[in-house]
Amino acid sequence: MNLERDLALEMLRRMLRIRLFEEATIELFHAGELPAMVHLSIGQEAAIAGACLATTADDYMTGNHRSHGHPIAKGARLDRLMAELLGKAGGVCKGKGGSMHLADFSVGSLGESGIVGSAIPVAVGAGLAADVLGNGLVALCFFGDGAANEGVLHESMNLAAVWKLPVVFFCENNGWAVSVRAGELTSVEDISVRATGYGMPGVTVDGQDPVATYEAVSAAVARARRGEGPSLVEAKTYRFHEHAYGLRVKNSYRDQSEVDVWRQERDPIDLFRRRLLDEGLADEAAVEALDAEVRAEVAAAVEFARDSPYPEPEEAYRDLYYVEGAST
Amino acid sequence: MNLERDLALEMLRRMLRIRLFEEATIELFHAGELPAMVHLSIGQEAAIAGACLATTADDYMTGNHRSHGHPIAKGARLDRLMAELLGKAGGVCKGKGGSMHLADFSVGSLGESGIVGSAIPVAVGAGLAADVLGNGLVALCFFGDGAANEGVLHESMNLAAVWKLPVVFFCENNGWAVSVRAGELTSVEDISVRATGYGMPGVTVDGQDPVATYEAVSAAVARARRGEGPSLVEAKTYRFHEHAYGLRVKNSYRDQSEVDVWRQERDPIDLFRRRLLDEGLADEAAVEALDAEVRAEVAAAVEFARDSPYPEPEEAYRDLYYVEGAST
Amino acid sequence: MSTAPAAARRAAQLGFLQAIQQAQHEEMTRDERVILMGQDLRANVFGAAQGFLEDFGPSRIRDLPLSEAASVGMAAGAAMAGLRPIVDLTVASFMFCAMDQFVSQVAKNRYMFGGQARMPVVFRQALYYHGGTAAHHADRPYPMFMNVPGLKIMVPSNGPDLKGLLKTAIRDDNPVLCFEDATLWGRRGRGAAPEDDDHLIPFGVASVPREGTDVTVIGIGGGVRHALDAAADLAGEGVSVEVVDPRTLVPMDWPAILASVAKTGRCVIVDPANRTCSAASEIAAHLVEEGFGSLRAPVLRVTSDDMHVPFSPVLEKQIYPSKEKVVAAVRRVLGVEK
Amino acid sequence: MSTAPAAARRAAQLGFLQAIQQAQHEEMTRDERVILMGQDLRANVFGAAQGFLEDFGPSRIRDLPLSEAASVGMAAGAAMAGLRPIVDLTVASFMFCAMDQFVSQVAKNRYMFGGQARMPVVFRQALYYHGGTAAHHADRPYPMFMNVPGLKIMVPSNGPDLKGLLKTAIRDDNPVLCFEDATLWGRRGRGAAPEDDDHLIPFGVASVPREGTDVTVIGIGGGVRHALDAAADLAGEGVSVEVVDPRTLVPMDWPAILASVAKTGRCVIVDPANRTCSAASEIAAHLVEEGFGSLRAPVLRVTSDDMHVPFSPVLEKQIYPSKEKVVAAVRRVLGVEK
Ligand SMILES: Cc1ncc(C[n+]2csc(CCOP(=O)(O)OP(=O)(O)O)c2C)c(N)n1
Ligand SMILES: Cc1ncc(C[n+]2csc(CCOP(=O)(O)OP(=O)(O)O)c2C)c(N)n1
Ligand SMILES: [Mg+2]
Ligand SMILES: [Mg+2]
Repeated sequence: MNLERDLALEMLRRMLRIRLFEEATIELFHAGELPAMVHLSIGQEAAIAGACLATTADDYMTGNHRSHGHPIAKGARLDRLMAELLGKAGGVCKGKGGSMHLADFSVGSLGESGIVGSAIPVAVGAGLAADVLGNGLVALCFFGDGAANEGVLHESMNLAAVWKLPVVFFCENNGWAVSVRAGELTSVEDISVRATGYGMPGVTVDGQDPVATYEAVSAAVARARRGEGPSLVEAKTYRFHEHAYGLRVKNSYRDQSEVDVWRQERDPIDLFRRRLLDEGLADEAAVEALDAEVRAEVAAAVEFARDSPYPEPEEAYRDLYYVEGAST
Repeated sequence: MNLERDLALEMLRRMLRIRLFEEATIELFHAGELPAMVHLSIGQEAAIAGACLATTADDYMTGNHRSHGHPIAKGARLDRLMAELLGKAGGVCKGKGGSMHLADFSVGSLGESGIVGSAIPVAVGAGLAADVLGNGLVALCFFGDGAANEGVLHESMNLAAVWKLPVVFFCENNGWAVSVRAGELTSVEDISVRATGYGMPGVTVDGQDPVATYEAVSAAVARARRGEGPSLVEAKTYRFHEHAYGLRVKNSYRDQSEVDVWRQERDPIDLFRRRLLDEGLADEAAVEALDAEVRAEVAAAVEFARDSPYPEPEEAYRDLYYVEGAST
Repeated sequence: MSTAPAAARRAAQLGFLQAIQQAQHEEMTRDERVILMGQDLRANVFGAAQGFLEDFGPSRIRDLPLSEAASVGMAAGAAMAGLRPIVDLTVASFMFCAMDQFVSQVAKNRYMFGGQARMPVVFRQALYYHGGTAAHHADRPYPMFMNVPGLKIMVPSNGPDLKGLLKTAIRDDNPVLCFEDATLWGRRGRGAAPEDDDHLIPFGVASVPREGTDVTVIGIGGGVRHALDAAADLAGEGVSVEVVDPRTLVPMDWPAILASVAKTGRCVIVDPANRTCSAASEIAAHLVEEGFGSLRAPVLRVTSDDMHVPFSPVLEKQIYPSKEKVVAAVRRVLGVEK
Repeated sequence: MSTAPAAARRAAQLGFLQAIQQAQHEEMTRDERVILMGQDLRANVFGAAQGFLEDFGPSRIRDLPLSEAASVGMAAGAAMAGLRPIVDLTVASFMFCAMDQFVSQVAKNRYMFGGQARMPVVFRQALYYHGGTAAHHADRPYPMFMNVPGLKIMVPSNGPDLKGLLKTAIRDDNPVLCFEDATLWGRRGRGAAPEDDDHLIPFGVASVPREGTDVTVIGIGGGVRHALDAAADLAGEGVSVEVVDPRTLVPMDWPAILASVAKTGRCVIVDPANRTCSAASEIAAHLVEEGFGSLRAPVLRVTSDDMHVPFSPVLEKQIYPSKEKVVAAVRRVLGVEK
């Protein structure tokens, strides 16, 4: 692909938004300001940003517990996401969802599920709505290598395939499901081969390269918008931190050297920044400026979140049902 | 395959046992003696008999609502099966299971499930037990083309594959799930291709030929006993009667001509009988004798079932829990 | 007697399947966003979707594969993205296959996302007991769903209520589970056809199909029939039974229930669900908590026994509530042992 | 004060994770057919399987993929074919993914097959509420399973009970669901370590951790702590509270519960489950049915509110039972309003 400058910078921006947002959460964790552990997408930014950039802000999206990166890359406001992580009233879910369950309907994010795999058919439903309403939207469905063993994925892929729904199944294969290596409890090396069982295209791409992901998902999105049905795209990537930041797994399960190699040689942001400079798509100054911009945005988000009040106790008793005329 | 006479006659016998048993249930239905509708395997006898003959009576087996053929072909006593269909005390499940839920532990049948697909992981569990106990047994798992869309199949195939369990997944693809043609809501033409997604062998055979099924399942069983893991075998077959005998589907969904062609040209028993005669494996007299034997067995089963008393009312309150020392 | 008046009476009586057919047809005509999905729907196996494919087309009338979890989750997603799906799950026992989707997506999404989601979706399923289908098709699991916040639950006892509640459900922006007691499919579930074309029944409003003064009998679904039959019998003995039909279990019309028991001082609850943690348990618990002062006798539950449903017809019937069991319970709370 | 006595006291106290570790280790040593499976078990993420892989080998200690339905059904099949599996499902909320397998296979098979099957299988899962994990990890769904015949259900309130009940469960030929209240994982769930190596506690036998005469407070799981704390506070006011811990919900020790309420005439039930159709509802319903004559006051339920669990720490705590709520309920049934 002949990478355009604007697109390239936007890719970098979205990756940085994820990275710096999550680095800020690490600081908040150590400062004792986070009420719960967070599942970080650091290391997986290229896969996420590439996929989301291939859709528009109107397109739908669902995902799982490792939920920050998706809405960030979809274009959500960082401040309301950060406030959500702190359990504040200004949070995008009013403090009721928390880190694993970010949803931002304003950018098409229909929500992430702490029950792994459970939001997969929800994306198919969004695709069904797009199909029936004929509005040309697509649904992007994020799930992990571990989630690929949940039965509901199989049902969802079959359904989307037989009805030719505009859905892109996107697997972030980060090599591990908590402590279990993907190859150990998942019967195939490439999850994309499961597409064969549903008569849909399946492809595996380098998840450390946002361009590779972007291209594969763009093709899948185009196919979906043409009414030709779903696709499965798998991005091979890696999680740099522990399953959840702050979790202490009793028996170590992966070698530190494996982590080190990925961090040093396969950091998606380092790789892409270098590529931009190498290919002359941006100079140091432009990259620095972008970095500064995002840093400022994240800092403002943290400030917003800190300043946001905690919800009133009664908030716990709202939103169970939609009530005509009640303020939301 | 060079078909041996004994095996060939046994194939015919088991197919006839299913056919004649079920034809007897049709008579009982019209005589008003059946308490409920029955799901008949007529037309699918070759697939079932071929698969079961590739296992021993000790090997495990599970299946679904279309449940008569499986235990019959596995070698179960017909009389207790027939009594079960009539809800009698002498039934194999004491009248508590009924037509959709036959189980006969004495021939390895761990039970059929009225919840379609639900017994699939149960077969995997039997395979797990065989693996842990090292007793060399295998588990044969029957399911239909419709059941192939249940998520639990996917989970079960993955689990059996990663643990290399001695399981044979056997799909009776009879072309229809109630009123829906397999190709309409199942995203692939051959369900066996789904094996690819689990890294196991998958093969489709002619389900009207017991020898083809027998050979495919024998290979899968041998592989399983060698500790090399599961396989998926799909038999293309056809159901000759309505989804359930006695059910009146309001809108017709399949052409009578389609049914007629299968009945006239693809009846597994006709085809196999002709083959036996053609290949000189049996003469008319031997075939007639076999037919008479099975007819007598079925007649005796009907008599046994009719003579068997209904269970005492208290029977409804037994067997919920195993109670040490209580009579079963 | 000629058959003409019988036929006319019958035409003015609405049964379960007609009620469903009418409610769905009217609401689909009224609102294009309403779609209907179900297994074997187009072939009309269950008999309540005659002509729908012709009238509304293949995009809005869809057959579902055997994939209950994805079907339910898909409906939730479609609802959040602008449709108003009705899913016909046929038999309530199949809901277990989709339990996570009901709990984690359908019931929780709106709350967890701070009110961003609206979830206008209706799930319909028959309580298919008492038909010789054995334990895998005969569950009556609505009490399990009552334990899950965020769902609305209706268990109508007659055709007109079914129609009016179902129409309300389809217009509701919250998820509704509609349990259809199959013992009411025939004659027993018929009732006077509503005159009004826009016949809507609000949720959370009980009906009192029979007034009385001595004892309140609360019926759920098919339990209402047993209550009415028992009341008729007991009237002959001079016992005045008030029959209350909550119609929706979530929300429950507590004021109506408490008011009736305040009047009679005695209560029997007839619930086809398994006894432990049944809807009857909840009503009894609520009564002893909020209506203790009015209670003059134990609150008795007439429920199914805590057993699976046996296949054999000689075994099955005894485990369910019956008129006879209701009569016996009423006598017990009245202290009239025979 | 030196730390030595504290450490000794601590060693003589059995916590939840130790109890599980010991019960499983002892039973796996005793019977080779017992196997243990769970997600992330080998890495010992939840902390109760230290050294098991080394001691029992990879055939008997297995990590499970994210496939809850197949895991549960597989365990059922393995049990019917001669093993005695323990499945660690980690968090109770994940059970919904396997609901059909629990209901249709685990609970029903023995009955439907006329007693041919034995189902010696234990499913363990934490009630992981009150930890800031929000609604998808914080369910307390045991009442839903109480509505399903054929399962046994334990909800221990302290380490020694957990150990003794779990050992009994592993030796039982019926399926057992073991719910582990995670609010008891730390200090609060500790108790005197049992002396006996073959410490077995029978199912269906309640314990009475505190005797009293004025009011019975029945606690379930973590509810027992609140009951005991409230009892201690109320003792200072001269109120004598009897605390009853059923320990197993199926079977329930009805004689013990009825006997206690017969003595006190008053009852409060503390149940961390959602209120509607809770275990507390069942107990209240049973009391008004079978113990009406002894009741001198309304039976009150102190449960979680019928809400999903909100994430924010400022929102979460208020929806659960607490000592304060128990005290208030006891005062209400005593007619002592403050
Ligand atoms: C249904 C369900 N089962 C188990 C868990 C516990 N759990 C949370 S994340 C996780 C691993 C998920 O792995 P993967 O899908 O690869 O996502 P990743 O964490 O690697 O991003 C597990 C087992 C859960 N939350 N939901
Ligand atoms: C979980 C579940 N969903 C739906 C049904 C209703 N049902 C019974 S059989 C059947 C079709 C099954 O098709 P298939 O698996 O191909 O088996 P076949 O009847 O063709 O032998 C359906 C939808 C059921 N019993 N269980
Ligand atoms: Mg992963
Ligand atoms: Mg079929």
